[in-house]
Amino acid sequence: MHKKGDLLIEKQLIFAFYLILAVVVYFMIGSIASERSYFEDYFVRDLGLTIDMLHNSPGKVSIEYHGLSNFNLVTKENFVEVRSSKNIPKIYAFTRDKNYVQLDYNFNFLNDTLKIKKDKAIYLEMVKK
Amino acid sequence: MNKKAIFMPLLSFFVLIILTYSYYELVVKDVEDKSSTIGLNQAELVNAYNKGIENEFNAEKAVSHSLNSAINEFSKNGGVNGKCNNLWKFNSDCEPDLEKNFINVFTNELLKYGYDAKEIKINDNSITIILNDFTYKKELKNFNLEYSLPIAVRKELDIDLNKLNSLKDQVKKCLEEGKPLNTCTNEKTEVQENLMVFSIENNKNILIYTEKIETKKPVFVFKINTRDTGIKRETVF
Amino acid sequence: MNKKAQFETSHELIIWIPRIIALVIVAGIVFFLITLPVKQSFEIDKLQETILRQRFLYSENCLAHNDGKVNSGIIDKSKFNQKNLDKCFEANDKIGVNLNLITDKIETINLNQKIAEKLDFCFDKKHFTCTNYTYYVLIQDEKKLESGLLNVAMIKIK
Amino acid sequence: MKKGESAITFVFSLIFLAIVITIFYALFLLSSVNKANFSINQVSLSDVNINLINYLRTPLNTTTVYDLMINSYYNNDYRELETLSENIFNRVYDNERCPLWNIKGEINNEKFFEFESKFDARKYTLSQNPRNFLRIFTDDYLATRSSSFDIVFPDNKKAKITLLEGCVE
Repeated sequence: MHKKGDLLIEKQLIFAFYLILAVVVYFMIGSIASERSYFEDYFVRDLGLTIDMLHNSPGKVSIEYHGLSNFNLVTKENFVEVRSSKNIPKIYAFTRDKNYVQLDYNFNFLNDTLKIKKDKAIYLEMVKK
Repeated sequence: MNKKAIFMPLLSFFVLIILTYSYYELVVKDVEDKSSTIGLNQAELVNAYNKGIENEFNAEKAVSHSLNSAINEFSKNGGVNGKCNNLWKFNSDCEPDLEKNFINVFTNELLKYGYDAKEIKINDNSITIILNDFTYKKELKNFNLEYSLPIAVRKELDIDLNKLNSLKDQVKKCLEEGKPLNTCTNEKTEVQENLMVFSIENNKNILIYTEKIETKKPVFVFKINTRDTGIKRETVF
Repeated sequence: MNKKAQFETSHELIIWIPRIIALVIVAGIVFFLITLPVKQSFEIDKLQETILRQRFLYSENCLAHNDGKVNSGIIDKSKFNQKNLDKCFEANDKIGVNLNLITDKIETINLNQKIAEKLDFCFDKKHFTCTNYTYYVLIQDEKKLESGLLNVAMIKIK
Repeated sequence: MKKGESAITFVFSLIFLAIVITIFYALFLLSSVNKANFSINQVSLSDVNINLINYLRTPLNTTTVYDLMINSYYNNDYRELETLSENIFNRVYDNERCPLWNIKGEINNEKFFEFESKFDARKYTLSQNPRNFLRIFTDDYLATRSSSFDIVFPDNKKAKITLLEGCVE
């Protein structure tokens, strides 16, 4: 009887072990997935690359980013900084063209739209919802 | 002592479940996730630039081909409307308004290539054509793009409009002063009954593409009915 | 009886050791697999360098020839000089560029020389992101238009 | 018999694990590499565009390669165009780094010329499709990029000119 008892306990221990492991892994994957999709991380890169790309434009460009959640956007000299309340600010250093007027903006977005225009220079504008 | 081994099978099954779940969470579901779209907006922008370059290149070539066809047509008609049968008659529908007529013929040729000129100017034997701006619009998920590129083409004319215009002025002056036409210009002329026929060879080659390529110097032929010139004072010769 | 118990314990160990080893190895591999997509999707250096190198050819402030309209891809020879390129391409302290304009001779300009000199270390993919592309270009030199190559080598410190 | 059964289970489990891990390794690698490469590929098509437009604009005495292309089409004689194209692209694409180039012209989907480099396909893995499974096994694969222009031809025809390049990544 005693041997059968040992076997049962071992099985239960193994099942318990896997259960705990499953919970740990579940939360680990969840945090990886969510950590990666932080808005600032995505937006600062996309905006920075767009500003770099605008310098290449032979023609006139008008761009709108809409549906932007709550954050603070600062552009100065050659960097873009995106900061939301809960996370550390994210920065992208773009490559400036000194023929253009320097970008110097500070916006607080509350679900508003960011307009960027490029003609003889590059302008940013926040359009209130 | 000998047991049913469940640890390893369970481990294999457990790993399969984890990897399937993480593939779904990090890759399949990631498609909506913003970080995977980095680069797509910029790809759209560069696509707009390249479409602009393509359109600009095509506009320039369409203008070239249209100019050749227009010079050919314009010379064939003698610089007046095709219905006038090369006959110049001042102050009438067959008034030799050379620049205006050339622009009309050219505009029609350009339309065949799908280009609608906003403005056309001819001065100093070169033509400047301002077309409608090239525009490109795109709306992505939270990124709207509008791109516009002004298209202007400037070309030397392969027909000497200055020379033809000065010839026209000489002829008109001649008619107004009542002098015989063949004494007023040193261009080649020929008399056919009461018609004075002028033919001026173009000094530059143009290329005409039909079934094959034709390189030619179009001859500019026009006639004046000396009894119906449209100028009040008439000459008798 | 005691010998028998000892025997059973050592037998248990013999069975569990390979299992634990297998578990540790598998856990390591699974963790490595899971982090693969994460590392890749934040890797925008190559994309950034691709965008930046195109500026030399598309922007009239850099090299693009302007005859009333911007001719992307046609280089204005008078613009291929250090002063003009430093102005239109203010490389930050992580990016270095080496430009070679090749006709019957080769003219070289480096932007952010300190970093551009490290182009020989591009094999070290862990610390540097490098891109290199050769454009077929047309060069407008006063009245003359000739063809040539523009090689753009770019390095960025990760 | 039972002890044997435990060893067999262990081995079979290891085999099963190896298979599962290999499959997911490929899936994870392909997915992560494709996404980043897709947008880089899209943006870097612009580089090929520059080479293509400059090829068409290359000056030839008083005309350009574009005009030579039209004349070749109307005269149905592409020898001069071929020689010139080879001179240009063999100079642009050095055989070491970019062994493959191909330029072709089509009107109404009918090819009227095609020239390409002397390229030995057996030496490289061609990754036409970014999801090419073989990419994970070879360090040295040929990343191909191609770009097209629809250009105006006389008589209001449209010719699609496509330049393809293959460079070692």
